[in-house]
Amino acid sequence: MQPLLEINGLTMDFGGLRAVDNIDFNIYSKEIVALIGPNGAGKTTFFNCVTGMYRPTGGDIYVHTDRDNKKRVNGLKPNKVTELGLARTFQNIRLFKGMTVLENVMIGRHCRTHANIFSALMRNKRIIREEYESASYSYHILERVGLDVFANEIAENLPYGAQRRLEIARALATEPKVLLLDEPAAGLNPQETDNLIDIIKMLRDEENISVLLIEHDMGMVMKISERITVMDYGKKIAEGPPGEIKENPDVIKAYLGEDIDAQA
Amino acid sequence: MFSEIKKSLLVSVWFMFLTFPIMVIKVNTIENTIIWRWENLVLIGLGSFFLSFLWRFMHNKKATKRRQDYKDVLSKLFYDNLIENKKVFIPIVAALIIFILLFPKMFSTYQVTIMTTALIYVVLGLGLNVVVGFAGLLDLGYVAFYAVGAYTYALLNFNYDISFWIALPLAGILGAMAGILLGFPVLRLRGDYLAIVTLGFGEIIRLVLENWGEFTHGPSGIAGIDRPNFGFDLSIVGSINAIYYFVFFFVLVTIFFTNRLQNSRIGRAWVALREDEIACQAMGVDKTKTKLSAFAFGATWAGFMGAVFAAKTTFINPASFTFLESAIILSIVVLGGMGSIPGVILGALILILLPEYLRAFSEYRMLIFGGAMVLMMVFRPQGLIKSKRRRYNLESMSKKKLKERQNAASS
Amino acid sequence: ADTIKLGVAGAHSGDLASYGIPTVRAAQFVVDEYNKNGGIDGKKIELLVEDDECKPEKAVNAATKLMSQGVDVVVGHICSGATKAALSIYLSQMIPVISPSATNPALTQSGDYPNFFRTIAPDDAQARLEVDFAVEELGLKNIAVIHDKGDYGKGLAQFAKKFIEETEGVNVALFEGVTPGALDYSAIVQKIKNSNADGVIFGGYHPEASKIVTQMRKKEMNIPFISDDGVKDETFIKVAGKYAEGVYATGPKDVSSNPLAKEAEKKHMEKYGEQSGAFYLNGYAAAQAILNAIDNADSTDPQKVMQAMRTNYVETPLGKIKFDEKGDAIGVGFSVYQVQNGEYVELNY
Amino acid sequence: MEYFLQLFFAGLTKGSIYALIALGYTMVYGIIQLINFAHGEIYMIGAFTALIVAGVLSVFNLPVAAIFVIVTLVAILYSSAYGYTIEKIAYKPLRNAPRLSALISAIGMSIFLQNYVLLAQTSDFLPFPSLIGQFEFMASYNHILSSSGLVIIISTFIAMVLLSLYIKFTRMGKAMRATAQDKKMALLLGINVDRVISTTFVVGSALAALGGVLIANHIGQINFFIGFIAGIKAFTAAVLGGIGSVPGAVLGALILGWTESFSTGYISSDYQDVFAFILLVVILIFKPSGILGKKTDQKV
Amino acid sequence: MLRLNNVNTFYGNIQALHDVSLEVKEGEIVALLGANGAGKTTTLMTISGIVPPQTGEIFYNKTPLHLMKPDEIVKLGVCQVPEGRHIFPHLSVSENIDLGAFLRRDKEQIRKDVEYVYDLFPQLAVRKNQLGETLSGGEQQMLAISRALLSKPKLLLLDEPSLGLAPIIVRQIFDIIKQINRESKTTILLVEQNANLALQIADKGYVMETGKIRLSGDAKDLLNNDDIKKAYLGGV
Ligand SMILES: Nc1ncnc2c1ncn2[C@@H]1O[C@H](COP(=O)(O)OP(=O)(O)OP(=O)(O)O)[C@@H](O)[C@H]1O
Ligand SMILES: Nc1ncnc2c1ncn2[C@@H]1O[C@H](COP(=O)(O)OP(=O)(O)OP(=O)(O)O)[C@@H](O)[C@H]1O
Ligand SMILES: [Mg+2]
Ligand SMILES: [Mg+2]
Repeated sequence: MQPLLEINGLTMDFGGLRAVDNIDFNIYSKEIVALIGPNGAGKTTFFNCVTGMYRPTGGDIYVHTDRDNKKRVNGLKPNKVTELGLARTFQNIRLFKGMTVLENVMIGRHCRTHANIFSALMRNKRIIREEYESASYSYHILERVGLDVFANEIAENLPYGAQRRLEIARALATEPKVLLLDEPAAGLNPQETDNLIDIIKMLRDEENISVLLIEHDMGMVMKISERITVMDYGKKIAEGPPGEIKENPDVIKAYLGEDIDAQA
Repeated sequence: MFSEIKKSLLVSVWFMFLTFPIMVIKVNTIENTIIWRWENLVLIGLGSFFLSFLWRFMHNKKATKRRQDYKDVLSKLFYDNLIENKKVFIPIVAALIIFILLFPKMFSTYQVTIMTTALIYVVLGLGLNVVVGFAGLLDLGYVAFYAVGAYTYALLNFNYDISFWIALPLAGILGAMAGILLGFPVLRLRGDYLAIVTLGFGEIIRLVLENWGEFTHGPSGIAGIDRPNFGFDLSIVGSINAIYYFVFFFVLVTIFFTNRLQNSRIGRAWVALREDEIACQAMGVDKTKTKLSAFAFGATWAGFMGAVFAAKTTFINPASFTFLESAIILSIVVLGGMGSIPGVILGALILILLPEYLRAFSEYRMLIFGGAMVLMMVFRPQGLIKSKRRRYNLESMSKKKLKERQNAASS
Repeated sequence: ADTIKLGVAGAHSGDLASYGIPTVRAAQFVVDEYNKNGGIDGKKIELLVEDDECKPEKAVNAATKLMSQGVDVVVGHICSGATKAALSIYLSQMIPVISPSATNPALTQSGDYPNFFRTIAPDDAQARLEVDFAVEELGLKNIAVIHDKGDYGKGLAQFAKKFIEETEGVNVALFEGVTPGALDYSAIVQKIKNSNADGVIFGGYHPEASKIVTQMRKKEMNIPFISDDGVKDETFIKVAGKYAEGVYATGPKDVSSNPLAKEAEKKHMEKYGEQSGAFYLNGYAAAQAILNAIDNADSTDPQKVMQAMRTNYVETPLGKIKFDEKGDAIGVGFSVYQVQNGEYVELNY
Repeated sequence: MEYFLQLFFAGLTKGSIYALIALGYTMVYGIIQLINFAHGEIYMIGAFTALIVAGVLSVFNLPVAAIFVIVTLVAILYSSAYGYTIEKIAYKPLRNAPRLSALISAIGMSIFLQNYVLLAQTSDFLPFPSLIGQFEFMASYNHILSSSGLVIIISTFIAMVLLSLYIKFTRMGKAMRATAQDKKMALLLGINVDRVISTTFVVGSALAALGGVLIANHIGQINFFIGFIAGIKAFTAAVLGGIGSVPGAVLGALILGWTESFSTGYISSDYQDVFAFILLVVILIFKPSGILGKKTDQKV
Repeated sequence: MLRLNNVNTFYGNIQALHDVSLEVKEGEIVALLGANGAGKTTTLMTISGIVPPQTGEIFYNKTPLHLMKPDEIVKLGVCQVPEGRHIFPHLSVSENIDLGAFLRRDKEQIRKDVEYVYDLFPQLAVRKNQLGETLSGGEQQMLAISRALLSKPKLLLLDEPSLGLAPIIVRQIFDIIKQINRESKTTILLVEQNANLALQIADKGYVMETGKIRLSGDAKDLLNNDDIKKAYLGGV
């Protein structure tokens, strides 16, 4: 089967520091994959390379646009990558704080709409329709993630957990094929985390979106992911289903510690 | 009470010390004479003593205002009503428009002239507001585009006798092109680095105008620029009034356009870019295009107004396009309330009319103006009117509610 | 109206304030004098002062304001640019305008502004004098022409350059502008030196001139330095001190022996405790000339006043003057001065 | 070659002047991210105070060196006092406000101070007495570098070194760096942030005053408007070098001085500032945070 | 040792704390739990004087903290490791640590204390000269705690020390918290999302909800409280 996202030998150096070291990675349709590893292992950097935030120093990243076509996305600008169907959230929440919740999501629609300055000034029928569709599409996404009640609130006034979900909603508005979530459960309490798990599963089942997530909450990772990739010092040290990873001595040594169940 | 007096006394002593050399002593280093103006010391002492009470009173008021939230909510409601309640808002705007239309009939030509100047700055303020207020790009060289517009008309008129109406769109286009020209190199820059480069750009334009004598007539400027021809012969007063109406019309157009853009795909992208550049790109917004469009759109208005300015004064030289001018336009935006269209309008009216009405204070005029700028910022740091985001009507968009309605209808 | 309204407009704030304020003071003295003596034909004179910061758009505002207040005549504006802009307004009612300091030749020579007069010579006349003096009297062959990029200075320098180029056997060694207000001019001074110029003609005002001269002299460059009316100012000598010695400057004929000038200076010293500043006497003369014209015309009717300006001589601190058809003052002769022992001394040239 | 040297030292002198003002700019910017447009006016007030004090002292027949020392100290005292007061009035109330508000407040303050001095003193240029004589050992180099120029260059260098040491090693210096990077955390560590910011203004203003005295002495004249252009140039220099960095401010100022002097000398002084600003743009395109500036790349 | 009486705190017009009262006794570890936005961080900021309370009183021993400025409060020995670590990005690790001792003058003792924290976190000793911003999240957290320890707090306020850390480090950090509490007799007020772990090491716990204290009690009791289990410990 064709992967949606195909990564070969991805490498990223910062000066002397090799933050991502020769990583191979594929993600397929309707998959939920977790990326875990100690702090500073290079997980976020991996995301940044894939989404065009950084220009990788080595390796190839391909996005499969349809059955036979794949496009190399190394060094493409982030907005181009997003147009190709990869959308992400950020480890430290980066919302458009002064805008309303709905507007935040509508920014996600930017790359799927077309109005330019002139047509916006003229505001003809087509533009009015586009505006309306973009607003209602965004609103439906808010309904899906349960934020519709906040639609007209200013984003920074939202509770923290809602802000996390808003980041996801915003990414969804770009109609991604693969959603990359960087520590979506950080700072959430267990109830909120469960809620988040339901949303992610719903996205996969109903919207056919594949999800790649970085997370330190092992409870969540084990519950949700079909496959786990473990990084340490920029390298991939293990890959496999949750049950296997939990027992992997390397992973236990580098990351999990001895009795993981006590925490989860 | 006693401690208040003590505080004020301290302030008073401090200011007497502070202003002592400059206010009291005047020396003549050639003739070696010294004049002591002790009366000034007394003035400063008394002045600062009493003003310090006022200062603290105002600060306390500012602080308590923050505290008494319920009161704030009330005033907020009132303000919201004003803007959002069409019943109140429309009559106010209508009254305002009638007032503005009748303005030349009611006041002297001088009032009309300065009002025209103020309205020109309203447009400039709204244009810069797009760059600074919406897109968050700190532009300290906005006056450059204004100069480009002004010289476009002046030179075309001077050299080829081209009429205002043909030159006006050209001025706008050239302004936009200058905006793009500036935009390209500075796209990578952030915050205050952008500020200094735009400042430099403004200076470069002015210096070129000053030094390239063969083309721009250098510092002596271009005189005898034609006033716009409105299709019928006008006296000077008539022509001043006509320009006034034209500029007012332009203000309306600008408000209409910026307001439209503010809540469009591009306008949202501008604001998002201001809020978080990185997230914005990750959401699929093309940073380069969006920034350039903000620069170009903002610059267009400056270009238009430049041409109007040249037509209005009939004479231009580089002295009108100094950094201070950019600073004033920026102040209009910030003082009015960044991103807020009514705020910017108010800011322009205050900052441009204030020095004119302060003429009564003659030499103290600019002193008061500078002081007023500081005080306005200190006591209204968010600007006069805070910008508001658009609220959407959600009812019509909700699928859930639609379904409920359908269910209700079918059952 | 029951008063005669005299407008005074010019830069009274901002960086050029020092050129505008002395004229306000001068006009005040003249008006006080008239009013003390009962005004003109029983009418008191009212002074209306408007600041234009030397900016064209502010000048238009100031002019419109003066017109709205029913001004009869105007002394001003200070800078040529601002004056041109303001004239477009005054022209509509032919308000007579007399500037103490706007030297742009076109103001009178273009014929566009029939209501304009001035008590200062236009740039080309001064430039002519400077160049003739430099070539004939000093025998210079290779002259550096420097200016301050300003309206006045650059205009003058351009005329000087043109006149030098028209003269056989004399070259322009260097033609450059300096940025006014810059902290330090040593680079341009070195460049003058490097150009092997045997003399400098500077167009501009005294602050830059004194900085340049000081640095030239400190670098032991003792070639002649010739400048203009903007430099022929007491402040120049005060500021440049010993380095001012030997500097030439053109300016209106020496009037220091003129009792009216003495009197005007004395008044200033008494009231402000310091010597007067730039264009003080020109302002004084301008105010006198225009009020005298009203007096002679027995009317504030512009045409009559302008006619009176052109026909009647008036005694001013600058001497006995009237105005030619174009509006330039007749009788404001020009001389070359040299700083000798801390004073400007008129040369017999 | 001699011409080159002359231009080199002309640029060095000018650059050093810019540097003295730029240091204060960069310090204030570093700590509260404010482009303090009133900083040029502090420099102007320093020069004016010096002039006034020198005028008063001239009555007493003191040796020139003594006058110079007293004048400098009083100018520093007063400029610092102004810097301190301005911060309290115009910037402190705006500490939690949008950054542009403080910028506008600074512009207003700058206009206010200019007109304050204009009204209280005079609009005219005033001659500044020569307080530094010609050094004898400099006599034979005078055509290349004047004595007052030498004093400026040396003072700038000393000021830069002392300031760097102060920031690096003293308690207050450490507190300044901490405050600059994270005000909230500085508070939580027991640093009195208000006092640190005040101190920064005082030190920056003192440097500006020193610049004011030296420059006025070098050029020999002052008026109320000298702060404006000096301020803009110093700001440019500070940004060029990487705003917030002490050696950066000096380096930026020197580069600016040299650009101006060499472009005047070898091309034309008409476009000297145009070259300076073009250089600025070019450098910032390749080094978006200035020559010695900290990378501002945010970690995503 | 620390007592809050009916504290009300506002951000502008938004009231973040409603009549919050709590008590921390000397030598205790007290856990402060609650959902996002419940006001835990605000409570700590109010104690530290960064966001002073509008009404209500805060006493540290007998000293009224609500009347004091942040730097004075730190001088009394009340230190906070704020949410988000707040490492000085352009200072080296050792400079960051030194700043913890900003108010202290006892050079000798400071040196010993620095050694102590390097013992506690050997990773930091290795990275002494590295800039703060280049550390990984976990290292930054260790640095933040070290810095607070250097100010010799009598009362340490910790805000979500486990946020975003790898499981193995979370445990390490909790061990260290216990250790400092026991060895240097530092009283600790601990804000945590990870309620389970927090209550395991705490003596007492408070649970906040929308700016109010909703529950309080012995840590053991809370651990077994069904409501708490459901809301904060993730299922039953
Ligand atoms: N822009 C950058 N410049 C220099 N070094 C960087 C940069 N971004 C990341 N690094 C370094 O690369 C390494 C990997 O960082 P990264 O943020 O990818 O870690 P992570 O796996 O996401 O860790 P965590 O779980 O703590 O978020 C770290 O050592 C970090 O300091
Ligand atoms: N600076 C601020 N301005 C305005 N409101 C704020 C500010 N900081 C926090 N709030 C609001 O105060 C309330 C309490 O926030 P606080 O940060 O104390 O919660 P918390 O319990 O620490 O939550 P978390 O688990 O997310 O850290 C929230 O509603 C929050 O939105
Ligand atoms: Mg990460
Ligand atoms: Mg918190």
